[in-house]
Amino acid sequence: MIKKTRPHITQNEPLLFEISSPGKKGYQLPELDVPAVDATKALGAGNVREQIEGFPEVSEVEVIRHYTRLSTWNYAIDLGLYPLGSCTMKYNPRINETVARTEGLAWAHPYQPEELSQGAMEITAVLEDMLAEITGMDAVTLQPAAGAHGEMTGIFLMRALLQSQGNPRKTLLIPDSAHGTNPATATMAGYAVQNIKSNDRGFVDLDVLAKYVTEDVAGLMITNPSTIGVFEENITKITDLLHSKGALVYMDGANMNALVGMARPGDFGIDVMHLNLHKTFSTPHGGGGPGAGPVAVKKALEPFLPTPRLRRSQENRWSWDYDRPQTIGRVRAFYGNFGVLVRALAYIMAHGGDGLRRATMDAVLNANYLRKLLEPYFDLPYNAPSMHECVFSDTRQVKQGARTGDMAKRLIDYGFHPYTVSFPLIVPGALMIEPTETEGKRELDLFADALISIAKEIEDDVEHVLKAPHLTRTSRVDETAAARKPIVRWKPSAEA
Amino acid sequence: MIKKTRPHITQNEPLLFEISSPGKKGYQLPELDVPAVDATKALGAGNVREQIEGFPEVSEVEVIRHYTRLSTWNYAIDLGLYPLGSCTMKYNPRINETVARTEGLAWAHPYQPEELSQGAMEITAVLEDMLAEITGMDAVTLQPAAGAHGEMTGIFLMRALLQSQGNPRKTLLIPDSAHGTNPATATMAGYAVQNIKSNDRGFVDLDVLAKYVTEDVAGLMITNPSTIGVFEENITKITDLLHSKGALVYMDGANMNALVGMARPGDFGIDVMHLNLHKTFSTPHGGGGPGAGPVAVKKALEPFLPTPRLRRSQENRWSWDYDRPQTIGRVRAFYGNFGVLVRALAYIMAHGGDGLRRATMDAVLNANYLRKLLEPYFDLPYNAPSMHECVFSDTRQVKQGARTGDMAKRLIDYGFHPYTVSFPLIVPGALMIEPTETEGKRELDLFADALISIAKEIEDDVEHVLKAPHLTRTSRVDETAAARKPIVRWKPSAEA
Amino acid sequence: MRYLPKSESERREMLDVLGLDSIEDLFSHLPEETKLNRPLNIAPGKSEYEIVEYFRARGNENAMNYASFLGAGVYNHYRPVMVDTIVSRGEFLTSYTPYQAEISQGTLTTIFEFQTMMCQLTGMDVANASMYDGSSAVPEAAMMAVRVTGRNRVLVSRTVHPEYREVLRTYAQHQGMPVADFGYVDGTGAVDLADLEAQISAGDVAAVVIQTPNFFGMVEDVKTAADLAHKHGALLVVAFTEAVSLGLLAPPREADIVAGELQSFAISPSYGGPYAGIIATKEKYIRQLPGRIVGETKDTHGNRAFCLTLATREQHIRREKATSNICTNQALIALMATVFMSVYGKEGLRELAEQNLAKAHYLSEDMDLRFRGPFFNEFVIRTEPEALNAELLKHNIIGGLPLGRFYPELEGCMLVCATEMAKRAHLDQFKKCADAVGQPAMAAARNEGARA
Amino acid sequence: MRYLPKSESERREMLDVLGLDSIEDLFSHLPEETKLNRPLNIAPGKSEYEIVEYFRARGNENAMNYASFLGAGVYNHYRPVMVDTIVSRGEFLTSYTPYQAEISQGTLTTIFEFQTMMCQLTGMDVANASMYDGSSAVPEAAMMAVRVTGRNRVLVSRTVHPEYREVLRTYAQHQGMPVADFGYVDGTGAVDLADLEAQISAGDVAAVVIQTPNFFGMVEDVKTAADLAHKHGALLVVAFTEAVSLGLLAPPREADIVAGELQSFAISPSYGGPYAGIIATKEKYIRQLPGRIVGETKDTHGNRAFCLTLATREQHIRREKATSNICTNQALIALMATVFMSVYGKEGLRELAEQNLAKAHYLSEDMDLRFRGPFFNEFVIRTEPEALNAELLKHNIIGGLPLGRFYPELEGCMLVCATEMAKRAHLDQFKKCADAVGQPAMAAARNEGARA
Ligand SMILES: Cc1ncc(COP(=O)(O)O)c(C=O)c1O
Ligand SMILES: Cc1ncc(COP(=O)(O)O)c(C=O)c1O
Repeated sequence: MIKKTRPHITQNEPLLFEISSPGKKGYQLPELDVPAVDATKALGAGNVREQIEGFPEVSEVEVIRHYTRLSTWNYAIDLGLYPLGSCTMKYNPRINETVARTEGLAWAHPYQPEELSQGAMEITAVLEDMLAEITGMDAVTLQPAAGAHGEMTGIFLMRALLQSQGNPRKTLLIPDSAHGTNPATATMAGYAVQNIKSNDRGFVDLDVLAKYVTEDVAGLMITNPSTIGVFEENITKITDLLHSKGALVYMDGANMNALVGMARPGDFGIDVMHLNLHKTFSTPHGGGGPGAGPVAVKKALEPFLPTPRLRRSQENRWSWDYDRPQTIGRVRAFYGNFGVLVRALAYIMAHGGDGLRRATMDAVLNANYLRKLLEPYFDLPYNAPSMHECVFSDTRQVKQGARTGDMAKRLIDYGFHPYTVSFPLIVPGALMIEPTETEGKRELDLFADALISIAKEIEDDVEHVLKAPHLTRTSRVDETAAARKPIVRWKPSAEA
Repeated sequence: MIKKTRPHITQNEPLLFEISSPGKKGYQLPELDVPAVDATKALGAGNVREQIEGFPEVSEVEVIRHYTRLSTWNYAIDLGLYPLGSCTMKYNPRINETVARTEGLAWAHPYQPEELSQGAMEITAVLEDMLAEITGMDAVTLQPAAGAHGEMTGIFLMRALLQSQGNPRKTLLIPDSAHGTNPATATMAGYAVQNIKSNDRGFVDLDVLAKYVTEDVAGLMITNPSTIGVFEENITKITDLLHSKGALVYMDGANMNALVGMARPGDFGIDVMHLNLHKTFSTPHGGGGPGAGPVAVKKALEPFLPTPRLRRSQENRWSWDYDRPQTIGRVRAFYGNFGVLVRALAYIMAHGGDGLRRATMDAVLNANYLRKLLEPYFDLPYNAPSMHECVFSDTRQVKQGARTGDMAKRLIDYGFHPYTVSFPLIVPGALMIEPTETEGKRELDLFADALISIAKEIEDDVEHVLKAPHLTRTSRVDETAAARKPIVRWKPSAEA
Repeated sequence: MRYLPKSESERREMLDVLGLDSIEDLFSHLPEETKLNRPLNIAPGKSEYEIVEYFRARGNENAMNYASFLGAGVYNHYRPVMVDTIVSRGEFLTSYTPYQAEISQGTLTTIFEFQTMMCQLTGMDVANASMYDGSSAVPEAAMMAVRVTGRNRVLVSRTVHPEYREVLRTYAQHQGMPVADFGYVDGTGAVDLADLEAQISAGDVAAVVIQTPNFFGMVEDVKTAADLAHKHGALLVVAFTEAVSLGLLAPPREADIVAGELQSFAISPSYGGPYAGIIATKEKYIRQLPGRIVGETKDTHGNRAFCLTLATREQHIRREKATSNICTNQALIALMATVFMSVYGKEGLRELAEQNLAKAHYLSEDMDLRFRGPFFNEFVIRTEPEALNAELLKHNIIGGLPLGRFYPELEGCMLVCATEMAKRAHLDQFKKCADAVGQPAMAAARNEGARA
Repeated sequence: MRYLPKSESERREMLDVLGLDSIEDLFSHLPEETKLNRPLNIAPGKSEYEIVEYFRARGNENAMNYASFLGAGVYNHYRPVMVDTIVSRGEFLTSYTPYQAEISQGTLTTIFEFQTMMCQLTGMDVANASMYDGSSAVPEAAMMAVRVTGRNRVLVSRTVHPEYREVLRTYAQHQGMPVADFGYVDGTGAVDLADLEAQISAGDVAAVVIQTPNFFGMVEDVKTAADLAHKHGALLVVAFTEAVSLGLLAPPREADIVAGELQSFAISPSYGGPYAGIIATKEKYIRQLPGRIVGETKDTHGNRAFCLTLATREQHIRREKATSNICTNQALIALMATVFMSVYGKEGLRELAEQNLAKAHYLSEDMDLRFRGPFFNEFVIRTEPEALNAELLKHNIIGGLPLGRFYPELEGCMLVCATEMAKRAHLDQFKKCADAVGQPAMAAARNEGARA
């Protein structure tokens, strides 16, 4: 029984280009208070464009209706549970949106005089300190724009340290449960990838690992808790092993929501790691970004951090230090996704140290509660204790003809965003469920009910599940057709 | 064929009280920086309450989900045409919301020193001037909170003037097409109501009127354009007639959207009138309010205006003048719905004089366009030229068993908010349609299509129309049951 | 013009359908003498940027970055961000009164919740869904009492907000509803029950109106006032201006009608409005309530649903016989209050009230209090009001309200308010300035000394 | 804690289901040495009010109420209110990457519109749906060129934003992708085609990277650069930092890849980010594009629908063979740009660009311009940068960027930008100050004079 949704009318809406008509206006500029300039004269005729072919012309009311209508076609955290495993889709406090728009912050130009940027620099410095405290690391750069960007930065840092010791080495070891960004990053850093098979409990196999750790190995990229949501029981042995061979350990911090306030990577031997502020620290995903991927390092790696670095004078004034001879260089212009950093700091301030710990505890409680409720109905391929997420396999349902992707689509009818489908790769047909701490018992119970009900539907009427979703304005979308002959921009129908 | 909507899942949501659980919190206060006070000691035990029985306890994420989910059950201007006749549901520019939240305005206390309120007073003064210019009147009070409040103010002003001339008189003449607030206001002002029947073209019948205008008549409350959207062709004769008997003419300005920039009540003999800033001047209706109902008067009525009045010193400083011996008194605390006034002024500034006129022209164009498209299908009881709205009757459809209310409900399935149903009372089964100027041709065409399609449905399958709406999450609501045994507050089910 | 969603060619197409040359033709039937034959004398349309700058400039001419000790019916409370987040959703902001229940369940549900919370807070059985403000809710409540009792006179305490009393008089003037004030006890600033008893005994009293906490911040004894009113067949109307007090104070259960102002519930002061008033009452008087009421019902599928109800009280049905002429109300502002109550909840509202109590009582220590008795977050001190306020302004503090303006006998007194927003540093600064300025007597003595 | 939607009793119920005593039990399996056995050294949680105050205080430590002539990759343009109105809707703000197309059509449709408008603006066939920013889009574009051409070298003009060039070097360092600069013509500030030709002739060049308007504000000759690149089998990558210029300037159609920054499209400067980068290219290179791409398709009922497509380029499918490691991008910021483009539209974007042109050219009159040639809204003047900026600060004006920092040979030069936000009074003030300060030579002379 579907308890959580009822169908309701939603407005159709054409593309912006299809409601455009010449001469409609959504803007007005102030009257020009200087003489107009003849563009052809100023720029040369060849440099001046014709009108922008096909560009929309709509009025203000059409703009707001267009996007408001479109918005009603989306699911969102603000509407309900969004249990995408590995994505940590938690509540995005609105106060953070407000403070990020504080005038002196939102309108600060990155090149305005340092004397007139002290507030922004202070925020940056405070956040660096707090992230160092949370991770147990020695220094933090806030420059990377997202997790993958942080990975690149972190691996470059490792490489720079090894290089400074005379040999950057050749290979990065990456467990087969890792996220795709890990191997992709290795390539960008000029490293070969050696996959490490997980053992049958989902952990890195120490013996297997030991075989691969040679003098050619630059390091290990590990995710802890791993992508199946378990804490690597041998983590200190693993880091010791790598260190004993002069290699370093990078931690993908995507799953820090399981650890904040409870355990610190710096304390279990991690050399460098990134955080996803858009996961653990609640900055909004916004349909795909922006994020921020700060990188935290141990002392030995600090000299290599991207420039510029913050420096505090004796008079307690901040300045940017560009004179860092060993730096790997910038990974982006300016100082990072500052607006995202503001939101993350506001989040940390709201929780405080104790609140962060309690958030972690609730996140882990929620995942284990769901695991407990769902275990009778779904196959749990790895039964090591779960942290912030739990991963089931569709093996039982596949026997009746429905895969994880089908159940995911049917969940939509039940009023939920699906879990992460088919990742991590080590789980056949994975259902990767991460509720986060910002879900109450009621929403979790409804979710478990829904999945259990779907499991029953599969026994009774698998076809119904295979054709889901049934209650959305857009039924199952043909992704194959989209990729076969890509249409990636609108064209007027005459042209088409 | 329904072109404008498709059904989509929407989230169910219990009442706040039903998701409450003891100890959940959505708030945090700053730590108290003064000693706590024992309430029982400070206030006396008898003055301190027990806990607030039944009051909700929910967290922040539940609050945002609760209201976000509920919001998706609403129709709104931002979603499409809202053609409620007499309501002037036009686009509400978002810039107005921004400026109303300007810190120095939103946080101004009404009793803060006048020296520190000059900006607010200036805004008030400028708006008074602009409204006087738009209406052609001599003075304006911004104190009334809505149209009906303005009516009360205006009729009190008339009464005060008549009283000062020695006789407040007994009766107000009100055309039978008037809005319900008109007669209700008359009662509050201690006047008897004499209804005036409209003639068969929908106008005030001069001969009939002449019969009623006696020395007992305080005045006429007229709506121009009238509620059937026609401009009183004899308006100057009417006002002359009243004036010749020492009576005054009040104009209900709800329909000023048909006149702004084209004609001014002050120029056709109106003595006092109100404006609905939440109609003509685009301040948002917000599900029922707030509004503002400024009253504009001719010179003779000025001495009676509510206190305080703005006064400008020789040094160009504003102050509030409380010393107005002939005033009718305050109609509310402080100076009016200032935040609404700010929005209205921003609207006027955005349009400018010329823009306001063009808005009026588009409003009238839209109404006439719809009238033209719909005329073949619906009965038009009064065929005088339409201004900003057009009013049809359901007489043809009633013969097939469907009334205006049924067609209204069916319109919902087609993705539109219904027109105003069954008002004005002089039209049997009225469909009162006011598109406003902020609708484009596309939306109007879709609306006409929808109504025409419904007219055809009535011929083919009237039952389907009678049971509408079919596509909403809530089907037709039993209003009779609600009134029969009113349940107007939630109670815990144990109590129920 | 950016608010007009039409291109010239679309206008042309529409005119063609109408068989017209120009839009002006649609106005040709207006009698010539009614037409405005010149452009409006209003400057050309402005860009967003210019509009934002204009209002910013005006805002900057008002007080900016001042601490404030003003209350007197308008209170400086924190507005949780959630409030604007929710009322800014177009679905709430840009919808009309929920006449069409099937596509207005969002608004209707929030109103039902609002009504419920109002009852829980006030101890009444039913509440309407907003009046213009507290000041107009009071006369509407008095008019209700007149309808219920069939009597005409209204007695109102002088401790009710002076502007509310003015509004009451304005509303009453043509309704055959004489309004008289009764006094307060000089020592306590609370209603003078003896005066009330004397006046009520004259008979024909429909309503006795008091306010708690009253205009001086003092907590009134509702029960005793109610007993007295009821003994004489009148209804007791209890007004409130400081809704936060309801988090801590016993609700006015003994009242027959409660009429109040919700500005304290996340509604910005906004130079006096828009705010939201409410009237709550006993079940038995529901058909005399003015304004909107939402009721629970079902849809044809048996789902719970809400709709506007008891419309036969209202002007659009009853016309000259309606309970009130009110139509547009303060729905969105009431929604702000609803969200505020949701965010604070049971514990939060109490803690908030306790903080207000603590701040005001801290401030009151060692002050020369004009009245003795329980007060919430406002109180009256003896001082030289103008001198003190001038002194405070030097510290970017807006002081309290000099009371001589409304109460000649309280010349030399000031109404002071401290909410949870008052910081200790400002409280201490206030005390320091008050000390320095002293009371009129002391100041006079000082002047004497100086002259000698 | 207000972000945790559970009461203690609910936690207890859940623990009971799990058969546990306390939540801590769920962490008991963590090896003892990994556990943090002390509280985090972070202050207790703060209220909203305190958080707002903290960030306000920090904001007030930054420049407030200054006019500014800074550009250099970050431009001061008006942000239409519509932008935040729309991106603040929870449905856009709090959704994830639109993997589940059936409940993400809102986001997917806006991205499709974004891609279309990017193509219309740049003259390219296809565009991705955002890179982190312009500076990281440039190296990603170069990497694309490497994949397309099978060559390795990258030549980048010194007129490309210096920080973009730094980022390019960082990205390139371990990818066997040598990067070399080529120069600009001293008189025009435009790319030195002779130097480019000399360097490209050495062979193996995958990409030539230029920027227009370039870092000095000068409009580059894209066609000639393209011809040269193509003649030598390289791709031309054209970067842009000032998207508003595309309203007026001929689109870089001759480029093979366009990599740019959209900050000018209603994205607040925000001390350097978040912004949004894009890459657009020819149809034939689509499978080498990094980042998200949305494509049109149908649902099972034949309705038009959109979905993420060509995922086989991406890291989650291709892992170490992916086109890039990018995953999270700048979707919401790209939505800001999309709304901006919708609001301004065809005529608006042109008028906006014309206003920028007019303001900058007005400012440039009578100035000592370092370069001669067409420029858009930025240009380089000879002056004493530090002295001029100090002088301007006295008038609450933030001046331009002293170029010596990035170009030693341009010591004594300043990059100045004027957008539609620059008011004439500020422009005139700038000129006055620049006049007063004069050029280094003049200043030196003045000093000489003073010494004599
Ligand atoms: C485990 C893991 N690693 C890395 C990433 C990449 O982070 P980002 O998307 O911020 O680049 C993600 C998230 O998408 C992830 O879940
Ligand atoms: C013709 C007419 N008169 C008066 C009113 C009353 O105005 P308000 O609702 O602002 O009190 C209305 C609107 O509801 C109306 O349409």
